Amino acid sequence: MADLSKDELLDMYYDMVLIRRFEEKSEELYQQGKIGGFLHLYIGQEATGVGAIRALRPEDHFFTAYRDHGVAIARGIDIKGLMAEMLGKSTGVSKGKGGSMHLASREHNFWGGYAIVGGHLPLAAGVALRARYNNEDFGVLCMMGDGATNIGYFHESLNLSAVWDLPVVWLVENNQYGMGTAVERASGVTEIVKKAAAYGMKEGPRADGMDVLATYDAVKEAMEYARRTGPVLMEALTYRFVGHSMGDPERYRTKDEVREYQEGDPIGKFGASLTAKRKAKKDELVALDKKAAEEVEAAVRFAEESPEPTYEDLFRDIYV
Amino acid sequence: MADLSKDELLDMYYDMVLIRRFEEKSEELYQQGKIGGFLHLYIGQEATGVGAIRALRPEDHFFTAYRDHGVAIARGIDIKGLMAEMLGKSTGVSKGKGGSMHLASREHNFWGGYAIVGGHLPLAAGVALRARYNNEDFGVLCMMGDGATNIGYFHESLNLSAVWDLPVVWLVENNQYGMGTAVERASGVTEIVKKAAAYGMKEGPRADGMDVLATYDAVKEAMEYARRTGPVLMEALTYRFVGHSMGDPERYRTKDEVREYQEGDPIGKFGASLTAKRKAKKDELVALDKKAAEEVEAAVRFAEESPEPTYEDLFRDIYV
Amino acid sequence: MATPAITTTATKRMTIREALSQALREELNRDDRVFLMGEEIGVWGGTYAVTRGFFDEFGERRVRDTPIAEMVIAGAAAGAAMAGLRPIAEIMTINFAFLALDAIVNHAAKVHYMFGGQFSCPLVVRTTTGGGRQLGATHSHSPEIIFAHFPGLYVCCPATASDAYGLLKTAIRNDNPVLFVEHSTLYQKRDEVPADDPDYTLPVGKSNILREGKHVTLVSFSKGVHICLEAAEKLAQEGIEAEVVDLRWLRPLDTDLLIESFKKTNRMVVVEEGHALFGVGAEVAAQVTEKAFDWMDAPIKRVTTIDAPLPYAREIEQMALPDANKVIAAVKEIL
Amino acid sequence: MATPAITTTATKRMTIREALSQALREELNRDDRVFLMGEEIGVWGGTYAVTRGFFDEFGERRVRDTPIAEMVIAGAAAGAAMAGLRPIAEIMTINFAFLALDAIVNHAAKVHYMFGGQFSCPLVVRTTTGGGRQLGATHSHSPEIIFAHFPGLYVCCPATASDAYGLLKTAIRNDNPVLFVEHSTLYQKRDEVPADDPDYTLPVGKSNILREGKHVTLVSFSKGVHICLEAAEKLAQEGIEAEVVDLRWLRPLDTDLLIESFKKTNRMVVVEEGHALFGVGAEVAAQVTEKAFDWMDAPIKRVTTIDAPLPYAREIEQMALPDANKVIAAVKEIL
Ligand SMILES: Cc1ncc(C[n+]2csc(CCOP(=O)(O)OP(=O)(O)O)c2C)c(N)n1
Ligand SMILES: Cc1ncc(C[n+]2csc(CCOP(=O)(O)OP(=O)(O)O)c2C)c(N)n1
Ligand SMILES: [Mg+2]
Ligand SMILES: [Mg+2]
Repeated sequence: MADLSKDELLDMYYDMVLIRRFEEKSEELYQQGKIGGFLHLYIGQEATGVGAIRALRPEDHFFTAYRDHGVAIARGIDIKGLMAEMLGKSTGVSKGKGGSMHLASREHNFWGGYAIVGGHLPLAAGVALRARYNNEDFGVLCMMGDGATNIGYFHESLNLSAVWDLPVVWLVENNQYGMGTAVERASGVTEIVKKAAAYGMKEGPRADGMDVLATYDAVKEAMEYARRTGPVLMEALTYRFVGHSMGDPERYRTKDEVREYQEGDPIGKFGASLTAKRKAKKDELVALDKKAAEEVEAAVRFAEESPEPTYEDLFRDIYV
Repeated sequence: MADLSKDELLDMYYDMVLIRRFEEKSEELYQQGKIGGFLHLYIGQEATGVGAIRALRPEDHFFTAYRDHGVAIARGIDIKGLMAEMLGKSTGVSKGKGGSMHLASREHNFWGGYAIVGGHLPLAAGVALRARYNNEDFGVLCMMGDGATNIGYFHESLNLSAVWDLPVVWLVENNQYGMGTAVERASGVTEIVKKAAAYGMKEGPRADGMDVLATYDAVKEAMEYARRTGPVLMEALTYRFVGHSMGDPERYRTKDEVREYQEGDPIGKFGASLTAKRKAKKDELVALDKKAAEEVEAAVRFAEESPEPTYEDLFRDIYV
Repeated sequence: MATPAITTTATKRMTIREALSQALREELNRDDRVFLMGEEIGVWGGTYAVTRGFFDEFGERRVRDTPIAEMVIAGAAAGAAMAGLRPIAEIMTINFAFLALDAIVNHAAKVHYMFGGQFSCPLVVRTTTGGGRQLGATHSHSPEIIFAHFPGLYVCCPATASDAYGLLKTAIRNDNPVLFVEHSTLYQKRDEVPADDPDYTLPVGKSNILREGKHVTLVSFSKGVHICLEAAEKLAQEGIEAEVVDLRWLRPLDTDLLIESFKKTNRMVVVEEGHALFGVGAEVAAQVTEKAFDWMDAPIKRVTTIDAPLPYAREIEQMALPDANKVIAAVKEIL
Repeated sequence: MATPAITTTATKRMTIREALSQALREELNRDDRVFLMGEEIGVWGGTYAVTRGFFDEFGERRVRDTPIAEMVIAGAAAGAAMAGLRPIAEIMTINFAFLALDAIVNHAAKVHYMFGGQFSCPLVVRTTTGGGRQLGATHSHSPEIIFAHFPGLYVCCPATASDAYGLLKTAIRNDNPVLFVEHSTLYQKRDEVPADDPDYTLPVGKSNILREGKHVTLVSFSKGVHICLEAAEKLAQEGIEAEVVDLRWLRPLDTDLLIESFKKTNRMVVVEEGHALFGVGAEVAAQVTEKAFDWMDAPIKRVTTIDAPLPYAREIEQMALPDANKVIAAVKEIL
């Protein structure tokens, strides 16, 4: 099982469960009107986020889009600050100004959550440029959805990264739909890694994004290549079990299709393989499950009890 | 020699010579201050424009960038109206409002001359959409420079054309530089046709853009494919013998490099092959040369004698 | 009242969403050249459900889902318009139209002029604007002025269902490019829409008086109009009669009615959801000072979104936006 | 006079181009985090020759030619700035910055706020503006206001060589994103530039009085300042003394000096090369009416580019632009 210790494996399992509980709770809080705006859940995609993030070193940098709770948790950001952010509290990681789509934590080299499709790709290239400029040994993992690969930002950013040999892994979380548009209805090529050819860029693998260890291995290798040599375009093939965001009528896919994927639930699968390979006992996993639920409850309490930002905060941090 | 009659071949030769004379004259008029703005000459690239345009049917449509005089001439637009446009006269094809970068002629399905790099690509896709929408049998030839293939517009337009099977030939006039930036300094891939892979699009040939008949054949085949099936990305490998625009310091290439290409002058080469293959006698070609010079002189006279647009014209044609 | 009297025609009470759907449906049925393209307008049914059911009704030839690619959505629609079709491109929100600024302003709005009138571009770009939905800094802009600044384009911002209906038809039938800006929090607003005239249109660039009054003129467009109407209602209870002018269009910007009104009231508050700097209030104030200087009894006041990005947190976001109380306060400052 | 008195330091007469080059060179030498990226700034030497020789002098690490890709030029520079470098991105002309609007306004200008102050973005985007060079409708915009509308960004528009020098240094050393807008027809303008203080900077958001006068206040920025100075010169011959205020920055927009001036002159003309609608003149007029209403003897006049795209033909293009005669005519209308 990759190069991971038992503790690390259990950590990863825990992260996946924690994400799942966090997301379920978020949905509930959204329905109660406590979370506002758009809410994009990570349910179903946990293996991708946890596997990918785990492949990073602390000094590596990370960017993603608005579907950012899962990866923020995987990066080890305290879920208290995350939940507070979702509730728009001043104790939130972004002081309540960013919300669900704009989670970030500077100390974790976690540059956020960005809600303009493709808008974070140039930023990621820019951070990666620092590594080359200062001859520093870090890489940047930049995640995006399949839908984001059709926008101009994608083209310009990948090309620049190729021309300048920037240490970026461009990881496409291919969950098969951009909102309600299936990949083949939006992209001339459905194997998204083929787009690497347009940049003379290394074509990375199409990892099984429902398998946390497969994703881990693939991203780790890609990051090593990126740090040393230059950019890689890779995919993680995954699926979201829930709507694009709250209130998605889901006319674009059948219940059967969703059910089929749910049967390959990445958490269940990983848990089963951990017990099968004797890396964990069943009750260890059950205990982790319980712990995750408790941690989420505590985070919600923290968030609910936290103060809201004030009128004065509106005018803070506009300029340095 | 392709499927062309002697008359057609001589026509093409004439067009190439006419372009050369037109451009030389334009340079002169620019230095006299009679032409203003930016002036991008087509000298060296004549074979590409003439070969490509000749491959179109009258009902096909055409778009290009600001380096547009040569193709406008090849499309059969009267050079009087073109020269008048360059001089900013109200008899110009665009009534003096467009200038050298914005030549167009609706009756020739020649949609212009566009000066924002890549900006015309979506427009070309839109015109091509009409063919599919109305089930009409025409194609669109959209030319652009090598430098334009790195901008977001390129990506979004090519992808949409692929997803919608639009009848467009995307023809990259690869003259090896975008202003002073060599292809390999600006693009992750130097064989630009490789970018087709990102769209699952037909990868067309890299035609010899210094050979008018090779270009003609290649574009003709591509257009047939496009009309019938869908978009093609192809290149014409060419070279501009002069600066990017007036006042180019040309620090980015050596005089030797330019000289070497000039030795393969497309007009001289085509003329020689016409005589060698007994399609034309030397003095026929000399006569055409003389005729072209006279036509250009007449156009300049027409332009110089034409009235300028007036203050009132400033407010015309802002809205329909 | 400057509105064409719609009392002579039968009307039906409907929401702005319904009015827009109906206008689109009728125009699609009327003219085969009309088609829709944009993100999630087809299978999904439109993110604001304006085109719900259209995909089944009109098919994928007329209702075209696109990739996430705003530059080519606007640009290809412009090209199709130049070629004689009548595209209605949807940019999901005006925030994403930043990416289409060049296609809209430098291409759609310029081709007619730049080529000496040879081409026209009968394009409609529909989009939604507005803050107040906890979407954060990048998703809450009301930047209509950055489009309306440029000649060659029309910018229309309806505030009511009947206007949405008539103005959308106007936009579709007009031969110029029109940016048609709907407000994302108004779709459920209801009023009486002409029900028996599928050719009902409204003139380009004509503002409208929605409420008469003699003490102060309130000027706005889009959602701001409803804020003004609410403020006027409350002011009336204190005996202050506010006239409410709906600009309807930011380009052409019709200041005739509001100046006429100002000459009567001598006082004005302009309300907008954009930021103040270089906003609609600024332009209106400048025109009024220039054209009705002698009628000015007090400076013209502006009520706008504060000069800060919009935050996520609910309460403070609301504080950042214009509302009726702020309008009332501004009125009282100049009365 | 509000300018820091530069008479105490040694000065050298140089062009705006030279002043900008010198500021860039000094900042590159001072701070290794500073670097340049953009189209044709390296091997070519800069399309306006501001960076001529830099590629040889500083090498390709510090002077980075880019593909033609404005979205990523601005966006990657913003990312590098967030990561602690001090990039100066060049967008060849502000027309092409339409393509970078989202990167600049939605990203560079918002990251600090949106993430609660965790990141900063010390980015300078240099670009050129202005018409009058027969480049046609798409290449002749002066659309500074569409950037300056948005909080989170600074917009600086120098008019003189000494300002270009000091303000560019200010912009580079400031920790916020700055759009630094040079005028493409002013590069050869000369004046006295501080020559012995490599730390010479000017304050953010402070306007400047360039000529004193008591009859009318002329307000402008960038090239308009020179139009105003020319007009003032001619007016002086007729005994009309015009005060000339250079805004220098459109955001923050400093109206203190001009309002002070207005309280003295009671008359004002605002001059800009952009279109009038939602322009700088509108904003200035609105602020003056609001803050100095009691000092208004006449409406504030605006001299702008006409409300049409700019054409290619030389003569009519010139007619479309503001000039000293138009300013003089406007002054006479309100005197
Ligand atoms: C530029 C832009 N256009 C449109 C949107 C609206 N939008 C938000 S998410 C989304 C779909 C993105 O799909 P994908 O990239 O596959 O990511 P996923 O949601 O599947 O994770 C769209 C169209 C946006 N936020 N930004
Ligand atoms: C969006 C945009 N960015 C930059 C420019 C400035 N510019 C004009 S031509 C040019 C080079 C284009 O090179 P290429 O596409 O290879 O065409 P070529 O001139 O070689 O025919 C550049 C950078 C522009 N016009 N538009
Ligand atoms: Mg997706
Ligand atoms: Mg080229």
